[in-house]
Amino acid sequence: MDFRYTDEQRALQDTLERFRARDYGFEHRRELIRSALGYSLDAWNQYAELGLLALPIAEAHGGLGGNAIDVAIVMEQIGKGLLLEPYLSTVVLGAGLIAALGSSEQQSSLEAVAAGNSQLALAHGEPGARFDPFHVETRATALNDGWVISGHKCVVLDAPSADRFIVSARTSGSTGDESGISLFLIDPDTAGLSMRAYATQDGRRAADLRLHSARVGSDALLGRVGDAGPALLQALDKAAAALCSEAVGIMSALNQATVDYLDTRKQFGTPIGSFQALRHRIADMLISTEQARSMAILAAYHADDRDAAGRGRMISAAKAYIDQAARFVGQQAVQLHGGMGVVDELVVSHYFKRLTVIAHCFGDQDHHLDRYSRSLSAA
Amino acid sequence: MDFRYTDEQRALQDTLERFRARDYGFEHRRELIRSALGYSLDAWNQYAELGLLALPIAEAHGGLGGNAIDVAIVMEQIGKGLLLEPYLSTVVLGAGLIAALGSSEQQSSLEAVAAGNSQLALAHGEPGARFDPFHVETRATALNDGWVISGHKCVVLDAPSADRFIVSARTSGSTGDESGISLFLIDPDTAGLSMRAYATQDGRRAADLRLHSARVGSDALLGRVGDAGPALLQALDKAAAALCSEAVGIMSALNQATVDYLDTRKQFGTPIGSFQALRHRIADMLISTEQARSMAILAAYHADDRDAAGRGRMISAAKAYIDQAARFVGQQAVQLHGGMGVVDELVVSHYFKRLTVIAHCFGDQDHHLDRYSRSLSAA
Amino acid sequence: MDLNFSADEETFRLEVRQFLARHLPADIRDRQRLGKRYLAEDTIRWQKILHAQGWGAPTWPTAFGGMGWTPVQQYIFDEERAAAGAPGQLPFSFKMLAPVLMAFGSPAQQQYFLPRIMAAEDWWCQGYSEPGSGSDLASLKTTARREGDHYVVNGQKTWTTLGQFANWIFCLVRTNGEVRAQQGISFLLIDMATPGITVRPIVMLDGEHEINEVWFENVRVPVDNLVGEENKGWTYAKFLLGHERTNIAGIGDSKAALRKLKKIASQERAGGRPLIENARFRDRIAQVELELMALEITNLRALCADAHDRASGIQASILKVKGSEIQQAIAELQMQALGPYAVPHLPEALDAQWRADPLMQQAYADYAPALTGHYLNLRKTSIYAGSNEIQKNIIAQLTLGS
Amino acid sequence: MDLNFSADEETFRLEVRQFLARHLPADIRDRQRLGKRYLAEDTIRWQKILHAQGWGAPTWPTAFGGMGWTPVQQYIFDEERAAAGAPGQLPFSFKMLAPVLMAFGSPAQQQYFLPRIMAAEDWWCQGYSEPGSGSDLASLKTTARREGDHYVVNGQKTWTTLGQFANWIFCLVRTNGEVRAQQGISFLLIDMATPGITVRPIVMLDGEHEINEVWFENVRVPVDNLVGEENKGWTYAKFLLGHERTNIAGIGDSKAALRKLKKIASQERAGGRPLIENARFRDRIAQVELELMALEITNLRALCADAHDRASGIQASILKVKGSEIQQAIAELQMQALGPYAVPHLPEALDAQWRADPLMQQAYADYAPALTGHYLNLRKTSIYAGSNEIQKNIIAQLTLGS
Repeated sequence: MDFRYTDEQRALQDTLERFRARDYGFEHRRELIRSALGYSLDAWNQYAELGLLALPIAEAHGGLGGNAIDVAIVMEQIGKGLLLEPYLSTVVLGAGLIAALGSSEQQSSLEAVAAGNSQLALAHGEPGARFDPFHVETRATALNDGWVISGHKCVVLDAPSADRFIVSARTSGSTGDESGISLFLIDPDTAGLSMRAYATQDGRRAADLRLHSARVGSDALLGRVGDAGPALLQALDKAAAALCSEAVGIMSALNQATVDYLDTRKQFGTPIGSFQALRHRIADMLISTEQARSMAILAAYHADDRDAAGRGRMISAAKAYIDQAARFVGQQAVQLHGGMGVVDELVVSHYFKRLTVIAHCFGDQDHHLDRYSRSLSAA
Repeated sequence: MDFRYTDEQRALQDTLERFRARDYGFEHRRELIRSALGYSLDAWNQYAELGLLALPIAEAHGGLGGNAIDVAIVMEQIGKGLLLEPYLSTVVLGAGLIAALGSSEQQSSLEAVAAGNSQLALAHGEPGARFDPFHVETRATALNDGWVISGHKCVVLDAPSADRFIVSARTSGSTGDESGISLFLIDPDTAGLSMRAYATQDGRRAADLRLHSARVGSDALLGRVGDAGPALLQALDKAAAALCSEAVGIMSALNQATVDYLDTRKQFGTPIGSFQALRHRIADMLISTEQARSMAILAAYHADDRDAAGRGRMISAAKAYIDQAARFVGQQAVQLHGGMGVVDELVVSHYFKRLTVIAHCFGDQDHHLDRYSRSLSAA
Repeated sequence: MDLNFSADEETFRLEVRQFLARHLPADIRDRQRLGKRYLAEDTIRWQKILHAQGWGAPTWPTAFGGMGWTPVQQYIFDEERAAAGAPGQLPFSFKMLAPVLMAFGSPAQQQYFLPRIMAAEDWWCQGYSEPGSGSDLASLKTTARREGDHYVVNGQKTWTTLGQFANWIFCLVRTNGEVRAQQGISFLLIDMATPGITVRPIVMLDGEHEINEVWFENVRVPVDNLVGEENKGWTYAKFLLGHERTNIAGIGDSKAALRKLKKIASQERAGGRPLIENARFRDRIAQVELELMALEITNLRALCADAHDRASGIQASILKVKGSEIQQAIAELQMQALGPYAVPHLPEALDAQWRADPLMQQAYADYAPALTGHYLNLRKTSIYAGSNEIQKNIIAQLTLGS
Repeated sequence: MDLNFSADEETFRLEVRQFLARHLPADIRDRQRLGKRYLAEDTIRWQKILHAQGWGAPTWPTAFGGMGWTPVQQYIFDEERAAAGAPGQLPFSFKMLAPVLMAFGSPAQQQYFLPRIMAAEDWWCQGYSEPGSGSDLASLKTTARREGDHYVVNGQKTWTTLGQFANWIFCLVRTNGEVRAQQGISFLLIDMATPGITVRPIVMLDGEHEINEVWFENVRVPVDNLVGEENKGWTYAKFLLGHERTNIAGIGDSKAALRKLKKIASQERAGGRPLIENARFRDRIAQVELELMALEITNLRALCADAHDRASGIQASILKVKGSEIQQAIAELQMQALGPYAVPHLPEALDAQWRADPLMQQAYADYAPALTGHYLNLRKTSIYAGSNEIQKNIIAQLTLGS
């Protein structure tokens, strides 16, 4: 039993804290949000130089062989700094799936990811799927020496800037089956693929994709036909775990911002931080955040587990708990800031919006509570 | 739209308030709890004199023809005074069912109820039934000119002092069916009927009953064979509505007691009622109680409705809401009293225990939330 | 006790409903229903229609052109208004300024301003809060210095809702800095066209422009625009705040929002079935519906109580706290019902003329674009009009003393 | 980072588990499991067994006869203890008095009293709170007047848990009334057999006798029984309260209680099926299980942090607040699982020798009689040992300052 970070992990954390403070101020971030790309290519290149993009990729594939704890450290800092770059999409999901399933040729493309030269997006969710990981209605049919794919993929995070999509499609079975799902690496300019890009509520970018008989070659298939379910599920679990750490980073930053505000803001001649009802609210926020931090640790620790049932229990426990805690902390941070909590010009509303989006990505509270709760009567 | 009580209703309320203050002090109540009977026969006779026992009985049957609003007024005072007499069992449930279903001969027995000379208990619940009103496994079989009844009735409120039980039994159909349930008026000394009496957590009395081929005559049947379901359901709804009013009476009394305590009790040299966190707690308790009061009004207003679906929606809405509110108010009243909240010698813990028992009678929060919630997708 | 509306009240409801069905323009109704971006024009058009009907000021006494409706009739009107999807009337004009003018304004002020409000000729905004003076309003710093028959106003107001559309602003200003904070405040009416006034937008967390800062630099206001007496403004301010809280529960709007939530939950799908059949989500709807049922009765109890009971601050504070919590809870469930589609932010979809994108059309319902922003926006309801913490202070004060 | 216990820790766990399986008397285990009425004899018997094993004081330093177990080992021991159904050790003796004696007691006091605690020869109770001095402990009024080589003690203590079984009491007494409240307090050890001491039961809301009032009337206490220096008692008191909060989270007990809850929910039936298959009830279990999972990690993080971090008051306060809330929530669900059978009150069923009533036997499970009383009783956990409000004051104080 040991909760300490390694020396390397502490160094990683320190580096990212310095990076945030130096290169990612709030005003700079606002400009990035307004830019066409929506994030900083400079920052992305720095991620590459710092080794963040190679971090969880196995050493055999040119990565640093880091684990989910390392990713959690990065994600917590991404949360604190509200960093906009597509780290989760490219590194955790995209590279993670290629590393898990790819042929050696496909794996070799991970070097470009590590170098900052390739960005990926997972096109998996579908209308009506809500958060069911196996609700895939998009169809891929073998034709000659390739595949024809048709379907609708919704809210594909970071799609507008990706140079390759990983698209899930059903090659057999029915909607909801774990088996029969295949993954395909697809170029954005593939004929038959159209994209509707948009911003997200937290100022990032996403898109809906339509595939109308989009044709891809046989080399687009990632892994064996119909076998992607388990790897996909683990990738989604890893993404949920990563969001847990990001949320905890945000929650601690929000607590700090709120404490600072209560110390500064005066009403009736005294700092509002002297009012006991608000003091107890802060105490409740800190308690929630400490508990959420424990759950994020648990999620990160189990995200690399291969056993889907045990892993899923822990990931869902954490995401359900943290979505709830983040909702409380986010709403209360806004409330305690009063009018200043609901305006665009302070960072507090941006943290709040990011928490709101996190709660709707890779399974919301109800989805994960359901998954966890079902495991109780099965046990 | 008019929320005013009639002059008669106001007089009823005033009378009961005086009665509580004069004749039902806390120490007197403690003695009653310790007595063999568990309540006051004197008080019961006063109920009769005041007309409380005849109140909701139709004038045609010698009653006063009052409605559920009148009963609500009585129940609120019963709550405030923690009165121990079997009003709900005898008047609301027992007399209500006889009035709804009884033959003219059976109806004539209501005069004894109104005079304070007869006390009734509804023996309906069964092990495993939880709060399903139609989960009746007790069987009644016609034999010669009467019935043979076997089964187990659990937590029959006020059974030890009742001179007649109203026992539900299945004469046809299967467990859970609304149809096929019959009611029987049974003497406690009927052969084959045995009783295990006990106290309840709030210091009242109840019992489990076993019927082993208990034989009763044909005149024991209340209403038509197999047809008691709807009247039983309404009686249970009326009981739930009555408990809502009782709970609201308790909650307002608890709020008053807590406000008084906070005004008196000093720590660190000031009344603890000056601490803002506790002040906001009181505000939350008052808000919950006002909302609960609105729901109790709604429940009382609809308790006499014959339409089961509409009535059930309102009753379940109220009981689900009030159980939740009562839990909050009860727990917080104890908490704010500190150590004095968890001892037997102050009334606060007795109010709290009564609220705890109310939450487990005639459907708990989950039962009623489920009933209400199902009506949403049916709508 | 009778929880049914009387026959007269039901007749009245029918009359209101028929009027709304006949006169509410379809384009206004649809924008309301879909949560499109706020259009000042909708409010003005609708007010003119009401005025033409003779219903320009349902909440005012007859002496000032109101209809003398009972509180219950006003409640019914608002419920039907919300159900039909008509805009509410401008609270700053009708619920805040007007009662102050009626009680404390000069006959000239009453005769000039009140009819113009009813006819939608003037649009009033509120100059109360300042940076640093929110809940502690009496600490305000904007000054009005008397110079002949004018006041010269300098300072800054903030949180001025819809100020970008207003041609008049009512302001609390400090006319005496020598006395206790509450005693040196006056209540001024200021034409927004006066030189020296600058309105600057404040962008809200949903990215929309709804509130403003208003700057005053040597703004000359005729002394005729003083309401009541100089330095008595705090009395009028408190009177206004009392009126601000009438109908604060927003039952009609919340009932409409709850119906919309159920519609959304019937349309969105989970596990191949309508979301409303998911017991966990349905329970969440049920919980907020119970709160709303209770609050509706609490509100009606307050309306039906005699005037003395109704004035009790506790009831108004309960309505404010619970009303805002319910609004927020419904908006949150509406957003959650969207699942992943809560994430897109399409501000262009809030424009009246926007039509759903062909690519997303089938999946992304017409109600979807507005919901997350609406959730974010409504965080304000537990903050404004006396934050819920202030309301609980009031309840405790009235119950426990100080 | 490694969330697995080390091989050594797992070996240790196995050793503890085997010891418990071999040495915990079945009758004690069954009484614990069924929540029977508290038997002092169980605590004493079990302490003697632990002592015989050499495990009489797992939490003490080796210098005083402890085993030098790491915090994680102590945690494992307590978890296995709770899982097996063994009684906890008396907190008043082991967690409160003993650390004070070790830090501030004279060698004679240490050598006399500590071994007697381990051997279950003495039973200590606590004389801290007084009527009127709860959270504001320093306002205590019980006096100790020096007369030669004795103190003469007069006053009243209250909330003295299990005082009816104790032969010794440690007391905070006022030895100087002239100085600031905190500066005139001393820490005395008092033999309960001394003339002038009266113990009166306080009946709790569950009808049980667990706490007491202790009255002192001219009780003569040898000055040798003063701990540390006269008038320095407040320092020792605060030191003690810090130790009271170690292992305050009660993870082991809550994990055992949660397992019991699941067992109950599997046995009780709803709609003809096990209650645990009812999604709404199962969700409630899931929610509290998540809280407990989180708190277990929070607790282990605190145990594994270095001594400086561990001393942080925030962590101890979090463990107290959440630990008590979880205990209460589990007890409430256990009660709710009973449905209508939460209502009967059968105090006789709490006696060790009680056997289920034949009439109710099949329906009324052996675990049922204790559950509602247990729920009622546990309301105390958010009140005692520094109420949860006090804990939040502490958290805010350490975060926001005063």
